[in-house]
Amino acid sequence: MTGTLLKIVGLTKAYPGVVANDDVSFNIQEGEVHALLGENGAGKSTLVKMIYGLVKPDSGDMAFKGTAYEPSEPQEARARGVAMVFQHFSLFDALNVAENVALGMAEPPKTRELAERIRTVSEQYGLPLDPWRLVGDLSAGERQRVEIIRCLLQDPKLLIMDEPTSVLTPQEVEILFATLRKLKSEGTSILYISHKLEEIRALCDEATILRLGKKVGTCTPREVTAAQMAEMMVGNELHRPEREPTTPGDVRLALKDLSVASPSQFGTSLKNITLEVRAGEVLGLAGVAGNGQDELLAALSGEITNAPGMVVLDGTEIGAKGPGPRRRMGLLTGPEERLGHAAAPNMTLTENALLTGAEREGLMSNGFLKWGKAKSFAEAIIDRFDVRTPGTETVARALSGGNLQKFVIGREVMQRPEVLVVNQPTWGVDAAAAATIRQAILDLAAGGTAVIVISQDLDELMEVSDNFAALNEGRLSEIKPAKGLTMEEIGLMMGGAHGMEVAHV
Amino acid sequence: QDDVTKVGFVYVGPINDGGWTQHHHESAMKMVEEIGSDKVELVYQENVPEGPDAERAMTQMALNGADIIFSTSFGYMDPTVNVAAKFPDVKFEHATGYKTGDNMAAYSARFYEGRAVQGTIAGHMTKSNVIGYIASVPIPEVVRGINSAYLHAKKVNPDVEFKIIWLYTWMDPAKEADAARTLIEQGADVILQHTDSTAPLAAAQEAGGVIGFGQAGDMAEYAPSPRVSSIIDNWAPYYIERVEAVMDGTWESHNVWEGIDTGMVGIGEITEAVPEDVKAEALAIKDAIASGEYHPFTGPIKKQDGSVWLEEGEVADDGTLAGMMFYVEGIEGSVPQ
Amino acid sequence: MIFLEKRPQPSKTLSYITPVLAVLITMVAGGLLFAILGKDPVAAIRIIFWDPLFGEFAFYYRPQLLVKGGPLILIALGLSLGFKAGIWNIGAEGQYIMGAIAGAGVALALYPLEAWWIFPLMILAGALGGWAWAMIPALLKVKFGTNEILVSLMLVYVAENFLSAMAIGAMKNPEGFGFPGSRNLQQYPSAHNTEIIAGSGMHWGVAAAFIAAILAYVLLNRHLLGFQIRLTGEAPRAARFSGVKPARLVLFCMGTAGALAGLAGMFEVAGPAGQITTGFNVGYGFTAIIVAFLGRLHPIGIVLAGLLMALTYIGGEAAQSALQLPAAAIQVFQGMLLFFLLAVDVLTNFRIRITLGETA
Amino acid sequence: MDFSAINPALLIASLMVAATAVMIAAIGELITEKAGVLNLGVEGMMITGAVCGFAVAVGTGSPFLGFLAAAGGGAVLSFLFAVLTQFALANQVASGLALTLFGLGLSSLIGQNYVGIRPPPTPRLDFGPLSDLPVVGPILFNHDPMVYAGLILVALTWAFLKYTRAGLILKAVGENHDAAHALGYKVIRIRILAILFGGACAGLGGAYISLIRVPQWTEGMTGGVGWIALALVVFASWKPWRVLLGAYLFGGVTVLQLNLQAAGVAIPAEYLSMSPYLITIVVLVLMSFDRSGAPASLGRTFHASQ
Ligand SMILES: Nc1ncnc2c1ncn2[C@@H]1O[C@H](COP(=O)(O)OP(=O)(O)OP(=O)(O)O)[C@@H](O)[C@H]1O
Ligand SMILES: Nc1ncnc2c1ncn2[C@@H]1O[C@H](COP(=O)(O)OP(=O)(O)OP(=O)(O)O)[C@@H](O)[C@H]1O
Ligand SMILES: [Mg+2]
Ligand SMILES: [Mg+2]
Repeated sequence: MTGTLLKIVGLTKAYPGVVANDDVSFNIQEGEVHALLGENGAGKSTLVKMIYGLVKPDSGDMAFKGTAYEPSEPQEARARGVAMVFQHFSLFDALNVAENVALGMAEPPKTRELAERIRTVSEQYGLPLDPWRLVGDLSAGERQRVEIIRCLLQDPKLLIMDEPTSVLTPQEVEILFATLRKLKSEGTSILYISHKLEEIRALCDEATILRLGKKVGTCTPREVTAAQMAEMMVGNELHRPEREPTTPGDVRLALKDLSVASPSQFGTSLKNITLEVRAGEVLGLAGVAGNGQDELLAALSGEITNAPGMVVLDGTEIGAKGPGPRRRMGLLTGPEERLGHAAAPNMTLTENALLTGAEREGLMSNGFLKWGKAKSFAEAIIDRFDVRTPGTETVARALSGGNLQKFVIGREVMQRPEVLVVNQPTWGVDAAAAATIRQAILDLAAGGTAVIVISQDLDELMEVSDNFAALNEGRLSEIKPAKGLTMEEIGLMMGGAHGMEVAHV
Repeated sequence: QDDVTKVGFVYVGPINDGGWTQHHHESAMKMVEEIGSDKVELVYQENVPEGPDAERAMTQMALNGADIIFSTSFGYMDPTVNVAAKFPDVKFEHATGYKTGDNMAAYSARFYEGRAVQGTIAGHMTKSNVIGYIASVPIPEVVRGINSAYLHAKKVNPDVEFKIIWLYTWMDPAKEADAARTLIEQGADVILQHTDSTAPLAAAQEAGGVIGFGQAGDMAEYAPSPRVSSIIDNWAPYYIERVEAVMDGTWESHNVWEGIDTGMVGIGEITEAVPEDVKAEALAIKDAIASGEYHPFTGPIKKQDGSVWLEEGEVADDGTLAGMMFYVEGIEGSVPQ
Repeated sequence: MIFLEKRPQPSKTLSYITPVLAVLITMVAGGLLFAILGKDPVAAIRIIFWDPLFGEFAFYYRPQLLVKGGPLILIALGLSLGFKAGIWNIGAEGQYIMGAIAGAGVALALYPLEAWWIFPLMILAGALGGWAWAMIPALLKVKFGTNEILVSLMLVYVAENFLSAMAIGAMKNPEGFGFPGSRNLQQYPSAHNTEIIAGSGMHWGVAAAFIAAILAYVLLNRHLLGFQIRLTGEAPRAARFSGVKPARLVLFCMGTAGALAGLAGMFEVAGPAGQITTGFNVGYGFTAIIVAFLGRLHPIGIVLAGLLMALTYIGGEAAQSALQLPAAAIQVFQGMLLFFLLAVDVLTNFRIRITLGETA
Repeated sequence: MDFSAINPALLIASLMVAATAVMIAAIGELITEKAGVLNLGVEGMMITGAVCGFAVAVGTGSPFLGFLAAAGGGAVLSFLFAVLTQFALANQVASGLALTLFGLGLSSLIGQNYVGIRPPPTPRLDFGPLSDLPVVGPILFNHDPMVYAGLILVALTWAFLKYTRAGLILKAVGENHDAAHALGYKVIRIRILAILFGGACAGLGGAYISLIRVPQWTEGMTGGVGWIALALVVFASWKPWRVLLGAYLFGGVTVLQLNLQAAGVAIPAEYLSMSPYLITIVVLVLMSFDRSGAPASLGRTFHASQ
């Protein structure tokens, strides 16, 4: 370590009702991999956006290589040698890889030349990419390569990565780490955000921990345990959901050779998925984002209908039925996207309760709505799942992500489903809330419901599943009992390294 | 009780449309000028849609004390009837219709007389023997105009052929321009128009070697060529006469149809682009019509299907003319209906 | 620096205030416009907004507000359902025409038969005519994903041409001396849409508008279908998840809008207008779009907005003949109203923040 | 019936004229939509351009200045739309409709004193003897400058979108405004520029009608051409050359129906004159399968929190 690359002093940024960053100070050394830790909403993304010039701090100073650093726009940050891979990809589906890369550069070379450089650099770092392919056609892992290559082509001094591994298989994570280590050896500093503490221990030299916008501590990840770090983040001890062993009952839901074309241009079609879930069983489905999870949920919820015989619920063929009838029969689902899919952002919680509960909860008669009952139902969900909100007449988008997630999962759980399918039930939810949700899922299974949990969080899946499988490019791997699976095996089920190779270090 | 006579005008278009409405408005203003603005007050409303809105416009004028109201479009006929029934003390004058009442008169012009003059000039002037006719809305007045022009063109030039485009509008410069160009491309070198804008004249000028006529107004800015003459609506004498009749209490309902004789239909100056002999012939027809010695629809005339309409020397009666919805023999195509 | 900050929750109060605010701003801006045109702005605003309601001849104008507002309200109610669900039928003018043609067609076919059932049959035909015309863009959208905005609008031009064809052709009054235009239904008792109370302006179409407003209110506030409409507009994906069938909703919203527009046309042709003429349609179908937005797509709001818009027409005409204000000025005035409404609408969902001094 | 009277070369030449206004307006809208903005106010901007261009051309005697003013007028009107949708975050569909209603009113107000006046003529480009060549003469070498300007505009737009960095950024903004924002592009600013360009083109298209095609001013003289321009963009799948094709198709139908009528074809005129709209609908249906060029953010409101 030769010196301080970025010095951050007293950065503060307030949003209405929340101080996202409160007087945060720390330094990043040259050639250091620096971790930024914190719960959801702790202010990590806000902080790095300020470094990247996307958000203006209310107060505070930064110095880059000893000189004042006040980027007013990303171009300026890039010019100083700061590059960033975003938490939510900043890619353009309808443009090709080269065009996407060019858009992230100040003065891109001629397209042909750029394509050549993309090819060489991507191979050099073990992240091969075809510059002429449309980004929309790429897998999630490949899309991230585009983001990384875009950064690498600028020879960054500081590379910011906001939760890069949530979309990668374990094997891909290994390759990414090799790449990052190579970069580090070349003197590049890396600011690394992740919730996966073991990864942080494996990769990072230093860590800064945020809680509710404030810096609450630092540590050297190699020297502490993951549990210790977690406690620093949360501020108290975590409770793990418990489950009582159950014996699986009859088959409730069976998919037979389910094949479905994706409704969206750049989606993934499902190919010959066959599975069974029994009463009381939790089936965990892993997979990197974009491998058909959304399509599978839609095919089960009835948003996409399927050919006869492909979906069988309690012995009844339901392929042609839409969401309403399926719900009536006890097949309930919880999509990944809270705002806009599971809930309508500008509608009240009462109305959102009605969104799926109208029929099973008897919130209407002859098509006429019973607002009073709907309101009581919403109140019941709020009580049982500890949803923090001023009341049932609050609009969904006014709730924090975790609280809304509790509400929408609670809404399905409270309807006593026969079969429940949830996608990313704890995505973006803090640890305590996640525990509540997982516990509810387990309780439901204990009561005889068949549950499918689709998630990218392997720890979560290992915690709740009886059986385990992975989605990979729309296909389902073999289903195996969850107990005793190794990370290695899981990684292979998820499709291994998707054609990447370890960087030629 | 008040010494000023209030005269209302209801217009279908904007007062500066350069055509139908503008000429009514100009005539109205000439009427005010003639009688004196201390004695008459003019109120008007432009762009009044035909239908209930017209009824409201007239009611409003009547409520506000109008003594006589002129409604200047055919489509105002039934609304005028309705309002006239509600205000028996107010006089109503409806242009170009056929319904009248105790306090509602009808007036119209024999534009087909002007078409006879136009047809004569057109027949002589065409070299390609193709005459383009831009027709507006298929009503008897327009059909009369086509027939009259055709008969007189044919009379002086047996080889003429009429190409007719119906536009279903009284004024839409864009459509008129397109229609004129199409006719010219198909060989017409004389364009007759029954629509109100100057767009066809502009198209004629651009094409070169094509002549046309002013419609409703003089359109003198295109003289001497392509605009070689015009039919002018001149309502002023009528308006003066009728308003004065209201003032001295002699107003009575009637249904009149005036032409070149009273000056309601005027023939604009025939320019030097027209050879002297043609001009003389045209003027002779005009004078003959004005004096009553010649009627443009004088037999023998056959209908398009070859049946006899008027025997040798027979003159069309006003009743038939009022409902004329057929072409005379020799015109191709059919009247849209 | 001024910037917008999203409110955590849309402000209900402001959603009621903004239309009023828009009207006030429009009055000021309109006054300015009138002043530029050399007219007395105060007098103009008074003549437009005050005199028709409280002036000397209010006894005549008040019923006229209903006559003019009725069709606007009826059409706007139908449109608002679609607009709420993100379905953009802007061809109500064509549906209005087709409803009128269908309704009048029934009457003209039966003339001179007198029977009580003729008028009800015309109502049915009018609704059906508008509905069928709206089904064209609806079905094309459902089957092929064709853009309903453009198709419904193109169909306005087609309907206008068809109207001409009818007025000078099939429906022409055989006793009309060859002039375009049908028989006058006002003189055909069984087909005449009369005033329910003479002199009140309250003809059956106005009654239908008020009934439709009540039904729309119940639909939107109390019925699952209304909930689904709102849901689809707010979050189409959530709607599909909830079990809404988008295709059915498109057909329902477009169909209802078409039927109501058709009804408006039928009541107009059988009542105030009396006959099919080439110029029968006067733009109600387009003005209703302003009315729908001005009423915030809320049934009661639309009733008020329809009456307000009728006021600007009637007052505008009065201002034309009293001040010789050009007709176009009133059109600009109405356009401004919609503009300002859309502009101040931002306040419902956003707060304006003004930060002083330099931000870091 | 006399089809021999229809001269194909003249027909093609005049369809090129009939297509020019709608083509220029559609190219402007294409750029606007490529940036992710749906501006339904084309008709309003065209008519405003038509009157501004006319007034200035009459006032100065220069058609060139008239066209300049038309572009300016269209752009100024479109700026209102930009304010509504980009700053006040209003719904784009509603704002576009408002723009059309407002533009129609405003133009007739401005145009009051210009009815019936003759604008200064716009000379045709002089190609000397080339203009007299049979067939190719009238088609290629006998037009006013705006016909050629329209063709050049199509070519430039195509090249802009395909080869330039600015074009790439424009497409990026229309494709994913959040990502473009994250990369530091000024989404709002780029969109406003695109809206202004769309307005200017619509204004030019309108002035083409009032200064060359008719040439005259009357209220509402664009008569729905703006809506056809919007349909053309969809028809063209947001590809410039296809806009040209679509415009020629539409122009062809318009001109052909008049020719058929003059030639005495037995189809009633009112059905002939609805044909351009019917054909537009048919084409829209046929093209609704190809949304390949549709910008993914089209019509969506962008708001970056600070
Ligand atoms: N544009 C914004 N407007 C208002 N509030 C915001 C905005 N961006 C972030 N916030 C709020 O600021 C806080 C910090 O958010 P931030 O995205 O930085 O958290 P994070 O630590 O990155 O969380 P995660 O792990 O979920 O990515 C949160 O409460 C969030 O709701
Ligand atoms: N969308 C809704 N969500 C929750 N409750 C509702 C809803 N609509 C109506 N209610 C309940 O029904 C009661 C009466 O309904 P009403 O339609 O009068 O409500 P409102 O808010 O006044 O409607 P509007 O704003 O449409 O006039 C309200 O007090 C409310 O509790
Ligand atoms: Mg974050
Ligand atoms: Mg209420």
